[in-house]
Amino acid sequence: MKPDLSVIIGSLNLKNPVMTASGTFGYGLEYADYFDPAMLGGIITKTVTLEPRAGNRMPRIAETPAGMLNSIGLANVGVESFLESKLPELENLKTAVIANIAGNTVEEYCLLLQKIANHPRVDAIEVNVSCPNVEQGGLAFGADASVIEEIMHCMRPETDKPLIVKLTPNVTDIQSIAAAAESAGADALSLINTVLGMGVDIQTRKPLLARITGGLSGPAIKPIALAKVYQAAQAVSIPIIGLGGIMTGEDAVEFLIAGASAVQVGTLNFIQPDGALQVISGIEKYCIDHGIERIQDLVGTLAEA
Amino acid sequence: MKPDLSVIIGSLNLKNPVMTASGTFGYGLEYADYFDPAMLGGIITKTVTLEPRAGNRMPRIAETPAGMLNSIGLANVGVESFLESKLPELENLKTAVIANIAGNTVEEYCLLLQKIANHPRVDAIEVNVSCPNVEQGGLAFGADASVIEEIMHCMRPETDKPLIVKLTPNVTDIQSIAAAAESAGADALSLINTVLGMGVDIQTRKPLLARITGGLSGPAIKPIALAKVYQAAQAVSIPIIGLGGIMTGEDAVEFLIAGASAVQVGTLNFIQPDGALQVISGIEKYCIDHGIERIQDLVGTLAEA
Amino acid sequence: MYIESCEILTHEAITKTVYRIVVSSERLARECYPGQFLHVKVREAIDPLLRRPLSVHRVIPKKNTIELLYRVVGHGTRLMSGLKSGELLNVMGPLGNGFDLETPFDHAVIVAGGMGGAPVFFLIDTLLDMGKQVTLIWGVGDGKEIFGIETFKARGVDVQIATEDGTVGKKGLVTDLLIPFLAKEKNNSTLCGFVCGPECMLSSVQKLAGKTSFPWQASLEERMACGIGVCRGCGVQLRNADMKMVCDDGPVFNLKEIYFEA
Amino acid sequence: MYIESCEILTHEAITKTVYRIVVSSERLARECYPGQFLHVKVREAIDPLLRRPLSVHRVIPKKNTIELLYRVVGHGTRLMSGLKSGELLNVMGPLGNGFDLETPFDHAVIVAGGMGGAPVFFLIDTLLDMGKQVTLIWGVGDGKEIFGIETFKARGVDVQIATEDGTVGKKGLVTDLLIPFLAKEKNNSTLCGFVCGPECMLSSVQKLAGKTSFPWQASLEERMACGIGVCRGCGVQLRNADMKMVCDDGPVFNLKEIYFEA
Ligand SMILES: Cc1cc2nc3c(=O)[nH]c(=O)nc-3n(C[C@H](O)[C@H](O)[C@H](O)COP(=O)(O)OP(=O)(O)OC[C@H]3O[C@@H](n4cnc5c(N)ncnc54)[C@H](O)[C@@H]3O)c2cc1C
Ligand SMILES: Cc1cc2nc3c(=O)[nH]c(=O)nc-3n(C[C@H](O)[C@H](O)[C@H](O)COP(=O)(O)OP(=O)(O)OC[C@H]3O[C@@H](n4cnc5c(N)ncnc54)[C@H](O)[C@@H]3O)c2cc1C
Ligand SMILES: Cc1cc2nc3c(=O)[nH]c(=O)nc-3n(C[C@H](O)[C@H](O)[C@H](O)COP(=O)(O)O)c2cc1C
Ligand SMILES: Cc1cc2nc3c(=O)[nH]c(=O)nc-3n(C[C@H](O)[C@H](O)[C@H](O)COP(=O)(O)O)c2cc1C
Ligand code: FES
Ligand code: FES
Repeated sequence: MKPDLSVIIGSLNLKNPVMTASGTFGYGLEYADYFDPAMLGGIITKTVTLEPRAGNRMPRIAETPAGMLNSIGLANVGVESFLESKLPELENLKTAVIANIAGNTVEEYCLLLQKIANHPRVDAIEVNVSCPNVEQGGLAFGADASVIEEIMHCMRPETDKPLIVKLTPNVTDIQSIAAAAESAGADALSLINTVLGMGVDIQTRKPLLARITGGLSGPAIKPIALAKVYQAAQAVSIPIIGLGGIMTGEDAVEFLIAGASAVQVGTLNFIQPDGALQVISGIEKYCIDHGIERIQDLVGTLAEA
Repeated sequence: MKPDLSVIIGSLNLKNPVMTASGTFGYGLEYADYFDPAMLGGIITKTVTLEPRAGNRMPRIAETPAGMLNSIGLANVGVESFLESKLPELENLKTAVIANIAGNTVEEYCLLLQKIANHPRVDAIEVNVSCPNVEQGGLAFGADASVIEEIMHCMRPETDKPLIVKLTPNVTDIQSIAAAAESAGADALSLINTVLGMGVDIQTRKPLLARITGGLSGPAIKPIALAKVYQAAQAVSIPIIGLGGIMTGEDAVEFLIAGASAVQVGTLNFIQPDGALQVISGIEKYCIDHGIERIQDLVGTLAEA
Repeated sequence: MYIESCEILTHEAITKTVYRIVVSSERLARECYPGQFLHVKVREAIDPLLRRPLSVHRVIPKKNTIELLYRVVGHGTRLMSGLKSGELLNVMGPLGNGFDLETPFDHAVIVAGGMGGAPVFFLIDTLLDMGKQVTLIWGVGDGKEIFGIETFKARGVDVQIATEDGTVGKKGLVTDLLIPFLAKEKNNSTLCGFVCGPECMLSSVQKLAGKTSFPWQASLEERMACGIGVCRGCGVQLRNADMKMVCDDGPVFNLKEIYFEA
Repeated sequence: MYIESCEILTHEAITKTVYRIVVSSERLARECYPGQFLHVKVREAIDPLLRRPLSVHRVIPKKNTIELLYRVVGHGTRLMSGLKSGELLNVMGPLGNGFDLETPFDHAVIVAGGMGGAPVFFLIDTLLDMGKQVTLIWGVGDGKEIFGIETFKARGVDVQIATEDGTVGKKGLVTDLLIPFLAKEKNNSTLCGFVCGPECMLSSVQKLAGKTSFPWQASLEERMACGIGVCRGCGVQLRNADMKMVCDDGPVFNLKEIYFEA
């Protein structure tokens, strides 16, 4: 018997719990040569900003032990071009499309939301308050519960679509920030964005990234992500979308057990373009092997050691 | 020509910049079958507390991608037995011995310091305000600049020996905490202690660690440690001792360039008992290959990208 | 206590998941004693990061060879199973305190479950060389994992097999064989018990052992980092509330003193 | 644009640090064109995590083989050099936009430095098949890295070699050969320039190319994650302030449009 993999995030119905993470799957169709993106639970598009951005100076990616650093700096086509050329291409795609936005100021978040929220192809909005690679906003916003509240208070009245707040792990107390986002009206949380990291080229003594520090992603951060997801799940009752280092269905199941209702895969896409599908089938196999009929029965079922 | 590897940390002279990290090298002689510990720059003994501690429930270690989790919980012989049976064994050891202490309260830190500071075999004290695996103190202390100040204000008048404050990476703003430790009288900082992490056994749905979360160490955290060392080095002028994921001399050189005056190796000891020696010879080789005469000339020399 | 890169002489699958690897080391062949283990780096890489503890399965002193017997259960053992003869295996060891064979006894009853069979071969070889009488009660899930017992029988060992699938020996668990054995022998003070296997088996044997008047030695397993008592990761709780390290104080302990949660 | 696990047919060291690996793939042999690259997973493991971009060095369509030529420079290529024939190599590709050979020209001048020689072989094979005249100016540090040029000469290629150690050809840099060549040819509008090599070489050639009246195509290198334009990691700055992705918009660009910092 096939397990029921469907998931509900606020008013959003996902056919399965696996989405592709913002910044690692383009605007939705870039990987269409490798597999049909309609098979995903959902797609989270690259963060868009009010204006197009070229991003930071090169080099802006580097490899680390079981991980990678990036300081892309939200390179994106800008919200207008997103609305005009990117979203229409997804019109007939049979999966959820979640638009990810980031502003330099609280007002910009609001403006962005107003521009995209009514677009019929936007099924939900992920609010990126956690990019470590920009001068304004970004991580500094995400580390401050009161800024998150401000942003949410300004956005919440503008839309009934699910607002998912994407949190940074680079904070002392994830629980108070998660709770603040919930009480300010978030429908769900996604965590984690990348972990602040750095590398040095010892031959040239230059930092591996021109911007010196950047965001660490990939398997190396999985234990950190799991801890944050677990902690946040203890602090809020809205659904949590877990991500950080997921490479296999088994990894995804760890997040579900720790308290995530759904997951995202990021860096994996770069290494194995159809990796997200393998994550879905790995979850499915786990459910079959363990007699789990509905994936939701797995969520937050961490046993006592 | 042999490069000069010696390092000065406050009033402490180290023959080379490589020390073994607290909790990963016992009380100093456990690895003596594998190599002569006198070859190290220094030894940092396992954290001692006022009373002996058995530590947390099993399982309390687990492997993760390129890392390991531990929730040992400061299992140690207690300060009395440390003074009576452990330190005397090190009497003739020709390297620096740095005693690492942790208290449940500010007062306990003071008491511990009073007990050990005058012991002739204690060359410096590392103050562990960053253990993620204890109910009281630990990480919560290390995340709070004012608690660190309190501890330092109480300890500083008691000794002239170098006080090294060991910081946790699990904070929003390492710079303000580093600066607080400096202004409260720390002679040096060591960072990082482990990163909070977690894992799940998906067969049993139990957490990999009985205590659920624990501390992540090993190569996975190297980029995080480098970023914290770099950031702290921008905020203080006292020496920084860098650690986190160092496996080779090259890794150590990254920390030196990023701003550390010396380094510690932790998890590596478990995998390669004489790994610390290889780190020393790797640093030496780098210096020779790059014409660096004094290791101190390398510290904080990060170039522009 | 050294690190050594030993040449792999042969490496063969016993069943689909159980492998035997034979490495060459004059030093290890000389120094190892039964119940000790080697701490194995399955490859030079940061993943898997930690070493894997594996019991010394057998030592052939004349050939200067050491054998390990292991089951593929996860990432590390899966990679290990891909090693080829001629390659090097990096090991630390011998580590731990093995079985105490100085203690006075004439007859050893050895209870082994699953991969607990691994250290037992070295133990039996040694006991036979010492002229002891040996009873082996060995239980496995899959009868294919039973091997090498004809040689033991030929050397006079009383071999009793239990398999869960019933393909070899009695269908059932080791305790199904141990209970009748102890019914006769429980007050025989010339006996010494040895037990190696999963925790649930050790715990059932402990209950039975509690009613015997002879001593029992048990070999334990716990996740390990350092393997030499430094990291304090591999604790075992004793009934007197003491905590010991499996790697360093063990892996062999007095069965009756161990505290099992279940 | 697919992923494929290709069998390694041969794998040999050309010099101490340069290797040639020949893999079998009917699809790649059919689809690749000069200047494209494959994105290689050097082993199934989380370390190294990312794929490694390597140019298609040569295609032998009759044999359905693809060759890669690479230098061991770090962790990934070091591990790659340990692969044995018979093993599989997991590659994504062909990726990127290769050289534009549709553009009208009769005579190709190809400037290659170091491992920039890798894609040049496939380029020359193709140009010769198209009946074009070819001049190859190839510079390396160590003369041992020069190979295969006799075949090109036999097929009519004008081969000019510069080595820093002076063991083969002229002692010096490619520019030492390019300058005299351009002195004669810089206004020859039947020419097209191709250049592959390290950034410093591209930048020097750009200065010389600026004074020529014919077009130049340059193949660039930048660290890559996705290899297909998604991660936005591999940007190249153009003089008009645009940013392009090496993997997706390139790796071949109009040399004159590239902005070099130095
Ligand atoms: C003293 C001792 C002797 C042993 N002797 C043998 C033997 O002779 N043959 C044999 O097949 N197995 C033996 N084991 C168990 C063996 O160590 C594990 O099966 C092995 O470590 C699993 O590694 P993995 O990477 O395949 O599994 P994974 O589950 O991927 O390993 C993850 C982590 O858990 C640890 N781990 C997993 N299972 C165990 C276990 N049962 N005991 C200790 N650590 C574990 C691993 O070492 C690793 O650190 C022994 C264990 C100990 C402590
Ligand atoms: C389009 C393209 C084609 C290439 N073709 C060839 C070729 O045919 N032969 C050849 O020898 N080399 C080629 N290179 C360079 C080759 O990709 C690197 O030498 C290789 O990735 C180094 O990997 P490493 O793990 O050994 O080095 P490490 O330094 O350990 O690698 C660390 C990280 O940096 C990246 N990196 C390091 N050097 C380079 C580089 N020069 N360019 C891009 N990324 C780099 C790696 O991919 C990896 O992500 C090409 C690069 C590109 C972009
Ligand atoms: C190259 C790259 C670009 C990213 N860009 C974005 C982005 O634009 N917006 C965002 O919210 N997160 C971005 N992220 C973060 C990922 O969405 C994800 O949170 C993080 O990579 C952790 O997941 P992973 O380990 O599965 O990659 C980016 C990550 C990478 C590696
Ligand atoms: C098993 C284990 C025990 C540790 N015990 C202590 C401790 O008692 N006191 C302390 O200050 N740090 C302790 N640490 C942290 C290390 O000293 C070090 O900060 C951390 O492991 C990061 O370095 P690494 O990646 O080189 O291991 C422990 C780490 C491990 C893995
Ligand atoms: S494994 Fe480290 S104490 Fe036993
Ligand atoms: S490598 Fe990802 S955009 Fe080029």
